[in-house]
Amino acid sequence: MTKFAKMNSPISKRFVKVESRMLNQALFTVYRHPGQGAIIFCRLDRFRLYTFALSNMKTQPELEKIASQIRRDIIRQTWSAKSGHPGGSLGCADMMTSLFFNHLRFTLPFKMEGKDEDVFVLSNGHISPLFYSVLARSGFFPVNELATFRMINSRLQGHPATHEHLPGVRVATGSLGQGLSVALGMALAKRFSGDEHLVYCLTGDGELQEGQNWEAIMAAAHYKADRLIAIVDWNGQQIDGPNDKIISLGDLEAKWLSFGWKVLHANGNSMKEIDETLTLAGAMTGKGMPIVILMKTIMGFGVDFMMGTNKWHGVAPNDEQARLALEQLAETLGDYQI
Amino acid sequence: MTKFAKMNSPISKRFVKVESRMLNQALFTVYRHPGQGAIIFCRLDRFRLYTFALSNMKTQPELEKIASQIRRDIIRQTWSAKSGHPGGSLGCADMMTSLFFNHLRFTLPFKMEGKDEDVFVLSNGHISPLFYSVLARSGFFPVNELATFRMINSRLQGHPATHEHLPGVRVATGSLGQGLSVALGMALAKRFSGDEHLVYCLTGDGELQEGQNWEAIMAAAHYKADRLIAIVDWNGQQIDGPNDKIISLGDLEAKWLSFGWKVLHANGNSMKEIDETLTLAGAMTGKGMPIVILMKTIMGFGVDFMMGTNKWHGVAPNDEQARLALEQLAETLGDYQI
Amino acid sequence: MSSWDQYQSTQKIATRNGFGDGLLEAARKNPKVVALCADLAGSLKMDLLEKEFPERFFQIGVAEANMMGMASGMATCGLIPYTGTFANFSTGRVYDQIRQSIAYSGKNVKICASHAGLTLGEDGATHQILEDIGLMKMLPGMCVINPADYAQTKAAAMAIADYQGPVYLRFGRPDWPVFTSSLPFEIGKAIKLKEGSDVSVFATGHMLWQALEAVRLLEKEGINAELINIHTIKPLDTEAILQSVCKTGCAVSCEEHQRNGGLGDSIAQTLALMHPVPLEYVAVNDQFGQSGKPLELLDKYGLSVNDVVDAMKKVIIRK
Amino acid sequence: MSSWDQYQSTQKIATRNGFGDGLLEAARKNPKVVALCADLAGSLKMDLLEKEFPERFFQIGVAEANMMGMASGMATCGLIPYTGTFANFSTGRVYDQIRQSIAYSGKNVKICASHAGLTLGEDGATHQILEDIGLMKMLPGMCVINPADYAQTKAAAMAIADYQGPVYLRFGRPDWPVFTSSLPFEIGKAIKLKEGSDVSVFATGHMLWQALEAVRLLEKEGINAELINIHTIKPLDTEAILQSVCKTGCAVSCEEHQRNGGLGDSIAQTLALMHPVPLEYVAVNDQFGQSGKPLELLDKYGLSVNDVVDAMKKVIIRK
Ligand SMILES: Cc1ncc(C[n+]2csc(CCOP(=O)(O)OP(=O)(O)O)c2C)c(N)n1
Ligand SMILES: Cc1ncc(C[n+]2csc(CCOP(=O)(O)OP(=O)(O)O)c2C)c(N)n1
Ligand SMILES: [Mg+2]
Ligand SMILES: [Mg+2]
Repeated sequence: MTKFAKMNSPISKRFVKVESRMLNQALFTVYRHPGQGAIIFCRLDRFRLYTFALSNMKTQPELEKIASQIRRDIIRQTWSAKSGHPGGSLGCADMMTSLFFNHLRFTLPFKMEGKDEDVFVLSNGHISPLFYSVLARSGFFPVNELATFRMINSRLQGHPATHEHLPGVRVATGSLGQGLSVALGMALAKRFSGDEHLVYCLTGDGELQEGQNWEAIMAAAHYKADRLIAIVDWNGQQIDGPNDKIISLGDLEAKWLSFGWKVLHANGNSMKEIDETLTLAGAMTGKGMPIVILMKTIMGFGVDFMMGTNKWHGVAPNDEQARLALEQLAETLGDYQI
Repeated sequence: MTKFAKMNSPISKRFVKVESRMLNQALFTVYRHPGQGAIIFCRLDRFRLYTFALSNMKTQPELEKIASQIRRDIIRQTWSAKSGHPGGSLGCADMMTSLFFNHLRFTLPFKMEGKDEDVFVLSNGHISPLFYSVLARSGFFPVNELATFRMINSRLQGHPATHEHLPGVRVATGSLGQGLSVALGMALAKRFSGDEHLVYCLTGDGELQEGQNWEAIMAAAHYKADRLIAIVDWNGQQIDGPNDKIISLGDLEAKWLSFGWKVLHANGNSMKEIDETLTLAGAMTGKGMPIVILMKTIMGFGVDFMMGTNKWHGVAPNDEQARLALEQLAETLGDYQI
Repeated sequence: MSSWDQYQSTQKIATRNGFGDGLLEAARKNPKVVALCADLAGSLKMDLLEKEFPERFFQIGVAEANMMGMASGMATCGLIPYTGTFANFSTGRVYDQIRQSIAYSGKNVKICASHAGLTLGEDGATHQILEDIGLMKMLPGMCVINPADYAQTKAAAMAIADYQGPVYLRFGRPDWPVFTSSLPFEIGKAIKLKEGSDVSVFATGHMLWQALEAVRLLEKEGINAELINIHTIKPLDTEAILQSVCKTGCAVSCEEHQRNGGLGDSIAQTLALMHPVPLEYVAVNDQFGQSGKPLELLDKYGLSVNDVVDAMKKVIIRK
Repeated sequence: MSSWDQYQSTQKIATRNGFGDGLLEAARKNPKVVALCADLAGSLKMDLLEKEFPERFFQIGVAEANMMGMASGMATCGLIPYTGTFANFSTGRVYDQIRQSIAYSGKNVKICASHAGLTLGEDGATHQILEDIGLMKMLPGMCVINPADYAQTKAAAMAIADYQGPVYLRFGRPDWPVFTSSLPFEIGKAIKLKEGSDVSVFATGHMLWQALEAVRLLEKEGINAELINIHTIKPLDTEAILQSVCKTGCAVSCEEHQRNGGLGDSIAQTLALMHPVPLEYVAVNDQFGQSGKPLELLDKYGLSVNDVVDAMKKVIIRK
């Protein structure tokens, strides 16, 4: 037990209370910080406060192990459904692993309102196999339910939906361009009710061609929604080809800057870089500006023959392709049963 | 008669043939250039070519006279209709006068397709009283028809429409945010059919909050629509108040630049400045980038008690207010009959 | 003199004023009520709420799609957002946003829409949406309400705060007779203003007044019509409708909307499925509106009191 | 064995392939035909045109609103633009843009929409629009076509190039029986596949095949149904409909759409106005779709062959 040292780093205020309870006549209060793990304060009386334990943040190798399993889940879901979107899902697997296992402060069982926790919106809903795997692997619902992906009467709809009450999903997405507006609404609702937790939103890059995003981007800056973190899956690809061939996004950083956002960059397929960037983004919240991470990824990352091409945007692997893909992805947490 | 000097200024290629006809055994070919007026070439035979006349471009005082009458028309239309939008109309009156009387190369009678002429789209359709006055005053339809503004069975609908076949209107507007897309479609259609004429589009500043504009802005740069000239009525006002209070446009120049446009600035209520800027914009076309004029205007310009406030965005003057307004606006071309 | 003569108009107030007043009341009663507006606060009388509860008013600017998404997010976090803009921009402009982020996601958002129908007048067809009832009623789970006057709109604006689920509340621009103050308002419950046996007249929104005048006129000619106010188009009070037509054997529907997709089509569906009898529509017949004064336009597009009279006479003959 | 047994399916091809092939043909015949696509060229088989006429193909990206506006501008300048994306993004996403820049402005734009209805399958409800017919038919001047198979879609994709005015052409994703190759296609003209006297079955789109199978099944039970293909929902061939129901006295409508706003409601309106008889709907009843295989979904939402059979039996009893 060490005496509690006043936390005065700029990051300190992001420690958030998870629970308080009496144990051995002491009041234990659990705080968590994504970048620095958990801290349990033990208050024996009005004057004595002790730090009881520190840090359970996942290490980079631990995260990579999880991500490998998640990539397996993506391949296996799309393969068994014979449809779905492996490309974008694989590319974003590292970020989503880092986000859900090290940064997002959530509580289980899932509560729709998300009061006093961080919330996440997947705007590019087609990468649902990734979303579902991450949710299942972090305890929102049983992992074996991944076997029902895109099947009739499943809660795992082709695109994320609330209609069947899948824990972890707060709004339906799939029709592109709508998620950031929803996330902004959540951010303002949280501010309205005095909740300082964060709202994260992932969007595609092709998706940024949708004008509604720019409405939300403009409004977020106007409202100084500084607990909103947008992440762009900047894989340079969309359905019919590279962004530059379809409708070029041009100078994407200049665009976000000109709309009044704080811009961060990250290699979304370096676990270290994306994990650090998420920590940094968290630390930068609350400073009057919304934050965007322009995350460079490679579509299909992790499976050699799927990488860097739009070909695998929305095509499921067949038996042979799935076998080849799974050979490249270590089973680290146990496959779900099909 | 002066000998024809080969035109090699960068502006020269914007002379456009208006008509050719035989007169006194000579072939007369009329070219017009918005910045330099009309030139009539007289070819007597294969070897001798003469400039027959030069320049009928309106001078600044001439334009100001027209604009004064147009402002009267705006007041009188909204007053007699007891509805409509005087504020934005008055603010844009100078630019629209300059555009239609000195720059836009159009032919009469009106032809919908606009082949081999410049075309104009009013995206902020609510400033229809200005549009109608300019159209009538430049010969598209009888001036006296202005008396039917917003009345039942009129061709002068509350917002511009093609449905009643009003000459000069190519697309209905009024629901904001759609005009620039239409203008871009026209620009690409013109390129497709080898027509080098220009497409102009006026939008409001509040209107730029609509995401569809940013879709069009992004696509125009992608397509290098370099004969498209957008003009923003940057009056800083919209219905419920100043833009900055509603949803701030932030650094508007940086936004357009980051989307890959060439940006010009002008005081839209200085006839000289806006007229010159339109000439410059014309001269800059054909160089691989779309052009926007960020035109600073004062809502209600020309009528002291209407100036600089959103109050007159969409309110018609009553009898007394109309009288006071008209006192400030010289009748220069004759009022239409009510 | 029958009791239904109570429905007299002593004053005219716009239904949008009913909305502004009802919204303010709802906000006073329920701290979760917030308002979002797309640069039309004055037109929708949302400035009342803005003044009293500035922190509960969100100005979104001319960005209706974003407004719908934001409302969805706010509802997710437990607030009760009312969105406000004109009917066209509340529905057609943002149909997919409402569909996915609100209706399919089951969000408790109240979509409030002014300037519906022809009677907005001079702004013309770009603004006069005549399809919004049809748009919204096609969405599973959407409640669609079109109140008849100031009093009913105010009641509806308050009632929807207590209703769990997405609602489309449609009202209008012009001053309009106020005559339903004595009537109870309950979502989904049709109101019988007058018993009758010759023809059932179903009317919604501004057209209830037109229908009332028509029924009065024909009463003098000895025609005994039943007049029913369908303020809630979805869920439809099919029981009230069927009970009435089983008695009268024919029906007239009155609405400020296209024939296609409106109240009339909902009634036609009910009749075709349960009890096929003749129906006449008083509605716009597949045309765009135009600029003009409210009553001029009702006249021109076949929604005048006389048009209701004619429809009633015609459908009785068709029995 | 009656002549209508000619309608057999020897192969299955997706209707969207019919679109791709028809569009290419139209472009070959008419140099004014151009195509715009919102990042779904492969899905809509527009890559055929793109390959042969690259300068006549415009990729617009994920920006459907802009696509509709651009198409309006191109049509203004005399081109004949075909826009292509999924049905939801072709209609609900851009309703106001279509309304103002295309329908009200009278532009000669062909709005071509794939992946309509439940049968798109696994993508689920966000993509399965069941309201698009209703959306488009409410727009004055809009022609709404929902062909039944590959052959009819190809014919329609070609025919609309010669039709002056805005068109909504709706087709689907899955492979589907091809059986109408011998039938002439004319916009607005219903096609009688089989004469009958007991019940009129009106079917559109993929549901024509389901209806055909149902009619065959019931023929064996001695029920003599009349089967009519309504490929053009607007303008509706009311004459064909009325002629048929005057003979049979009852009707069934079959469509891959919500009851509200679809073909069934168009028929109900016609019947209510002209000849009230019982009608049964084979359509989705106010629900969102979900992920699944095409036929599983038709089953689950009441659009299977058996559901058509049941509706026919039920409506005959109601006569
Ligand atoms: C509004 C809308 N338009 C079109 C589509 C079809 N669609 C699904 S994914 C996609 C491409 C999106 O590109 P991007 O955001 O870059 O995602 P990525 O391909 O990189 O996963 C499109 C056009 C859609 N789902 N929603
Ligand atoms: C899609 C849409 N939303 C809302 C409106 C209502 N409206 C008309 S003008 C206007 C303000 C537009 O502001 P701005 O473009 O700056 O025009 P200004 O007031 O300066 O003339 C609004 C919100 C509309 N016409 N269309
Ligand atoms: Mg991408
Ligand atoms: Mg302005």
